Amino acid sequence: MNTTVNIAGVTFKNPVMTASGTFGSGMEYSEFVDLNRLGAVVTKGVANVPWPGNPTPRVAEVYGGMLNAIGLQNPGVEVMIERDLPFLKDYDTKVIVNVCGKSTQDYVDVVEKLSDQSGVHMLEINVSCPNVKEGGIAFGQDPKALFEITKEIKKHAKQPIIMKLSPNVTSIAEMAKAAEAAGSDAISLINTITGMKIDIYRKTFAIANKTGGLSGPAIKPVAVRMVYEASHAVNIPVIGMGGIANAEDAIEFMLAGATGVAVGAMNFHDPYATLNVIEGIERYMTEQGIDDINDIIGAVK
Amino acid sequence: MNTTVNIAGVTFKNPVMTASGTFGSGMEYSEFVDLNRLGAVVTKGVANVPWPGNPTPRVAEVYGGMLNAIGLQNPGVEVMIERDLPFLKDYDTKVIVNVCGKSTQDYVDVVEKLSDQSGVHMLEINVSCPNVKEGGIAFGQDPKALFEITKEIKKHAKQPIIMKLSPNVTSIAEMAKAAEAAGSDAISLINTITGMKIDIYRKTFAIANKTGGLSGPAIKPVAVRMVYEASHAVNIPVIGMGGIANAEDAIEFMLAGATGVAVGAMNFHDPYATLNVIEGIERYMTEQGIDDINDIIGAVK
Amino acid sequence: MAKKKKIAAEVIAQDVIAEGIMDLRLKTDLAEDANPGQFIGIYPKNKSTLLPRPISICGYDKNEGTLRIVYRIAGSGTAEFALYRPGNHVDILGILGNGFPTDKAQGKRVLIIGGGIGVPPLLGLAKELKEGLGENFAEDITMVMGYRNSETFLADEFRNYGNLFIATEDGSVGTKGNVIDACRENKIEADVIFSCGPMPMLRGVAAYAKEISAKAYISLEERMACGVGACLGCICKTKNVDEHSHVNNARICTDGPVFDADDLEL
Amino acid sequence: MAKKKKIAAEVIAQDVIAEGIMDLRLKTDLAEDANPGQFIGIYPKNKSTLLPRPISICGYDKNEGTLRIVYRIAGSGTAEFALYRPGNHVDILGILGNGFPTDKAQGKRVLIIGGGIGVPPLLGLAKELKEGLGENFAEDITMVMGYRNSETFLADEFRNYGNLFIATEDGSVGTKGNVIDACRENKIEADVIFSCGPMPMLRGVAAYAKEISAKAYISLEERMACGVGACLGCICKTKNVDEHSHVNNARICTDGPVFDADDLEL
Ligand SMILES: Cc1cc2nc3c(=O)[nH]c(=O)nc-3n(C[C@H](O)[C@H](O)[C@H](O)COP(=O)(O)OP(=O)(O)OC[C@H]3O[C@@H](n4cnc5c(N)ncnc54)[C@H](O)[C@@H]3O)c2cc1C
Ligand SMILES: Cc1cc2nc3c(=O)[nH]c(=O)nc-3n(C[C@H](O)[C@H](O)[C@H](O)COP(=O)(O)OP(=O)(O)OC[C@H]3O[C@@H](n4cnc5c(N)ncnc54)[C@H](O)[C@@H]3O)c2cc1C
Ligand SMILES: Cc1cc2nc3c(=O)[nH]c(=O)nc-3n(C[C@H](O)[C@H](O)[C@H](O)COP(=O)(O)O)c2cc1C
Ligand SMILES: Cc1cc2nc3c(=O)[nH]c(=O)nc-3n(C[C@H](O)[C@H](O)[C@H](O)COP(=O)(O)O)c2cc1C
Ligand code: FES
Ligand code: FES
Repeated sequence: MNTTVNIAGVTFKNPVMTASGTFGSGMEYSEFVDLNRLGAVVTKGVANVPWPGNPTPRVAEVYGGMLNAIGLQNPGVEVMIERDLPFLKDYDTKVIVNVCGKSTQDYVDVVEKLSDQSGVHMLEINVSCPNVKEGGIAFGQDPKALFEITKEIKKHAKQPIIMKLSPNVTSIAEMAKAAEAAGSDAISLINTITGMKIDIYRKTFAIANKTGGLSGPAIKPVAVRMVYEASHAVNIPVIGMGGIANAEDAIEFMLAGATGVAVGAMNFHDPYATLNVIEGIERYMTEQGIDDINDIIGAVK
Repeated sequence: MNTTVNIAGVTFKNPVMTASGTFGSGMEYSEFVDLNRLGAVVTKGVANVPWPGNPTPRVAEVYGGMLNAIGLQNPGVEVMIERDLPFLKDYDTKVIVNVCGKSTQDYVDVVEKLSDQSGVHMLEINVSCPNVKEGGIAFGQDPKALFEITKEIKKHAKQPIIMKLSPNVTSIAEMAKAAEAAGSDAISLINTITGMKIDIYRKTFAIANKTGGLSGPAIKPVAVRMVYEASHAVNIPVIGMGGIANAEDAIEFMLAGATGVAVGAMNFHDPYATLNVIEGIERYMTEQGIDDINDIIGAVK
Repeated sequence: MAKKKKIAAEVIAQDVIAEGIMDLRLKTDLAEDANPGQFIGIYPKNKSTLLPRPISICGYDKNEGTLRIVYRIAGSGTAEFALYRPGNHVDILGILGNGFPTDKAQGKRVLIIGGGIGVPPLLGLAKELKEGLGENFAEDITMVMGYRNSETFLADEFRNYGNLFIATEDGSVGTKGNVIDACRENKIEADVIFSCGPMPMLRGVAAYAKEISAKAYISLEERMACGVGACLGCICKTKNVDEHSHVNNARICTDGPVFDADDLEL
Repeated sequence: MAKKKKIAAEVIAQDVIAEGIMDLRLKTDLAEDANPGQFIGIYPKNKSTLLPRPISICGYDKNEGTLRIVYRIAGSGTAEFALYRPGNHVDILGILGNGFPTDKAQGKRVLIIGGGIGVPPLLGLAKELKEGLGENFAEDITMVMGYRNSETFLADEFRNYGNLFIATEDGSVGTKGNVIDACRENKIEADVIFSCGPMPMLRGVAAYAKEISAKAYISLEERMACGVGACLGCICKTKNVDEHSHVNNARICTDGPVFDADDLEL
């Protein structure tokens, strides 16, 4: 049985990754999950300097999911290089570093600092975080801005890049095409959908930032649709995510066109979720007589 | 205690309505609900001629909600005038007719045919149905197209109009402003979010149309956020909907800025949902010492 | 007709009657209004699943106020139902649908054909046609039930109401093959056919009815949301323009689930 | 330190100990690793709610392998927990958090201050400081617990471990007012304060600690998603740059919930 997939020249032992921001740098969940089993660890978004993030409350539960407005708190790329990457090097898994910034220069700074890190296999560029005021999502909601920043980053990146797309757009196909046209090696989607929760007794927003990003099973149908639309619009590989809780969900994304899949908020519900997805995919392949996982990618048209 | 609200000069005994397409013409649910109790009955979308709609399966259940691609099956406006409006006339409630079409002329035809119907208090213009190929959503995803069609409909409409907005856009505020600028008397939102479900064992789409509109509690945080953004962008009243299941949900929409609220897919879960919402709002007002429901509209800023 | 309601029903008993097939009895006022071929919607308690599951009425006792349903464990909702024990309560919506037109059976040779999980609703029908209090007694009742294998659930009960033929896919009981094979093998004649089962079987039944010049009334399935005719999710194609919809679509949940096969575009 | 786990625990007993306050005992291997001030995440079975509910450990018996938690019915998750009966199973995540630094109490005059639903974790602490097997015995233990009214849950048990003062909002028991009023009224002195309760109370405690020149260790609450330090949802503001985050934020779920009050921006 072959479960390896290839994304932009990088080979993953299986398609299952962690969604950025839901798995720390891998350290926290290594108490639950043998990281060697994962296709890749995708780290929390990192900027050129430490970011303090947003005020609390930063998270709120909603029906079938959660809102978050962490605001990309991160210790900066230097700490990532000194602490997190060495930790991850001991594992036989691929490492994708998620990069955030407020200006094009911010992104370029991080990308350059990571360029000689052999422990970093790919870079995922987060231009779709709805929780920071400047930069972030602005790049991710306009095809022209996305094209420009992708092009600029691509000039400086040594590793293949994955542009991470926002679902908060009219046409995901257009955004996917812009990323591809500018040279992105792959795309990932979806980031969270902007949402809001109001506490009707306290008459306040449940999240200090007012809005937060919606994730979890609630968004899965939107994510599957967008992965389908995006993967039909471009020829670069797609990494799908949004509400994946189990192998059935992951397979749904792959049938829709995803080459890789990531587990996000459901790690919080089930810290073993990534392992369960990997084992469930193998079971499905056996039951369905599928020898090569690549045969199911985009198989439902 | 005052529960009446005023939308574009029309007075509703309470803010609670039915969401178009989830309550038929009111006849079906009148076995469960005394229609006299409702703020308004909003009817299923009606076109100038009968529409056969999409092939089946047209509905699929998903986590915390459902997908539908009915494709706006309807018996045409003549049947509505001869059968449904007389039925509704016997009730002491307001009637809002939801109008659909494939071209601007289609919409205008329906609006004109309804113009001398005294039993129709408002028209809700559905330019946001994701389930019909032509027309429909195209008008609802581009501010310029929305402006043009709103202007044209406004020329012919005798009753106040409500433009119903699609959530499948980058900026809901921009769409709300376009509707207002073109003279819409109110706006309603959200229509369904385009989604997809794949049956991984049968390797087919769960909905014959491939994509369907997502509704139910799963979409509530997105709907609340959009109602908040839209109501802060315009000065016309907003009717909010998307996953309302109970009074708490309805109040959340009102605190976010909605003057009216509509119960959609949750009628299928609880045929008494509209009544429960009405009674729950009254209880909340008593408990919180709120004399006038209008005091909570947009109260969380 | 009584008004439809959503109410809590009490579980009286539940048994496994074949692999993955459950036999559930509910105490509920709705039993009063039940007729063969009608169905109820059952709401799972699992809060991630909000739609009612349509399940046919297999039997009812109007005096005791009980409904009997027989269902296959097919997914998360039915898997949940299978865990219910006597004393548990469950929300149900009903009574839904039109039911079989038992009046068409009066004095006629009736053939009842069921396949797979389409078998259960026909038991209530057979009973009604044989013992019912109306004047709808059939002249005689022949039944053909199709199963996968030797787990021929409900077969013994059918025998109380007439002559039963069985078809099994694996040939372990009765005719090896499908219900139409069994009809042919036994040269079954009839004036009226009532049937429920998967769509390919129903197409076969409609064709067989033509062959033997019988009227066929068939019960259809489709994905449903509301169950009460409001959402237009559950339509089937009709030959003529439908009176309610004004297009060639009828709602299975309210105009059906039982239709005159001649009216349908199968 | 043992690895964190998500495992099923068995409900041994559950009682109502005040209006809306439940006392739940669980059988679980996690008891082995429990320390006062740590907490577990409890997962509701309701599938629309996916996040674990953080609940402090009120007590534990390492020999019997049991955990005790005392919680207020605050919303849908805790309302569900309140229905559990002996023999039911529930998924829990743990052991989470750092716990109280009991070593700071050695040979010291300890003051334990709790308010409302911050009271329960302090019971396990008092017990450990009085009877624990480590060498962390306090010289003496004074306790001040604040309640809304005469429903002074757990008060009798606190009395086993030292001198207990009570403050109630309605004045029905002890000092009328808050815990700081009670501390003042009774002129309580101490070297070390351990506290848990609502944020305004904790601010008062930190100020009182300054007044009496004591060190204060306080347990904080914040909305959590992961509970294990990965999501950065549950931070509090620190005076200095935090070692892990490299900004002035510490994670309550892993770096806390107990902090040296001097390190915090309250
Ligand atoms: C009128 C009617 C009568 C029926 N009578 C019976 C009966 O007597 N016994 C029996 O075992 N089954 C019957 N079915 C099928 C039964 O409704 C499904 O097996 C059941 O809904 C599956 O629910 P689930 O949650 O277990 O499966 P899931 O696959 O988890 O269900 C997901 C969604 O799909 C719907 N769904 C899944 N399968 C079907 C289906 N075959 N038909 C319609 N909706 C489906 C569910 O209602 C739910 O909304 C009937 C269906 C209809 C339309
Ligand atoms: C470290 C820690 C220890 C705690 N120990 C106890 C205890 O021993 N006894 C006790 O009664 N309560 C304790 N709480 C508070 C308890 O977590 C909440 O009352 C509980 O989560 C409410 O869940 P719910 O589903 O009933 O309420 P809902 O309001 O329905 O919960 C919705 C969401 O908000 C979260 N939430 C709601 N209230 C709080 C809160 N006060 N703090 C953190 N998250 C909250 C829930 O976890 C859930 O994710 C503790 C909180 C923390 C952070
Ligand atoms: C708490 C939290 C933090 C997140 N942080 C990041 C981040 O730093 N960078 C990023 O690109 N996406 C971030 N995301 C988005 C996820 O990677 C993912 O795209 C999204 O949550 C949808 O997947 P899910 O539904 O499986 O969670 C975050 C999501 C959550 C819930
Ligand atoms: C089965 C179904 C049919 C619908 N038909 C229409 C329609 O005809 N016209 C329209 O404007 N919206 C239609 N909608 C959208 C709803 O009116 C509503 O905007 C949406 O479902 C969100 O609300 P909810 O989550 O409460 O269902 C339909 C929704 C459903 C579920
Ligand atoms: S299920 Fe809604 S019309 Fe039949
Ligand atoms: S709850 Fe996730 S870091 Fe604390």
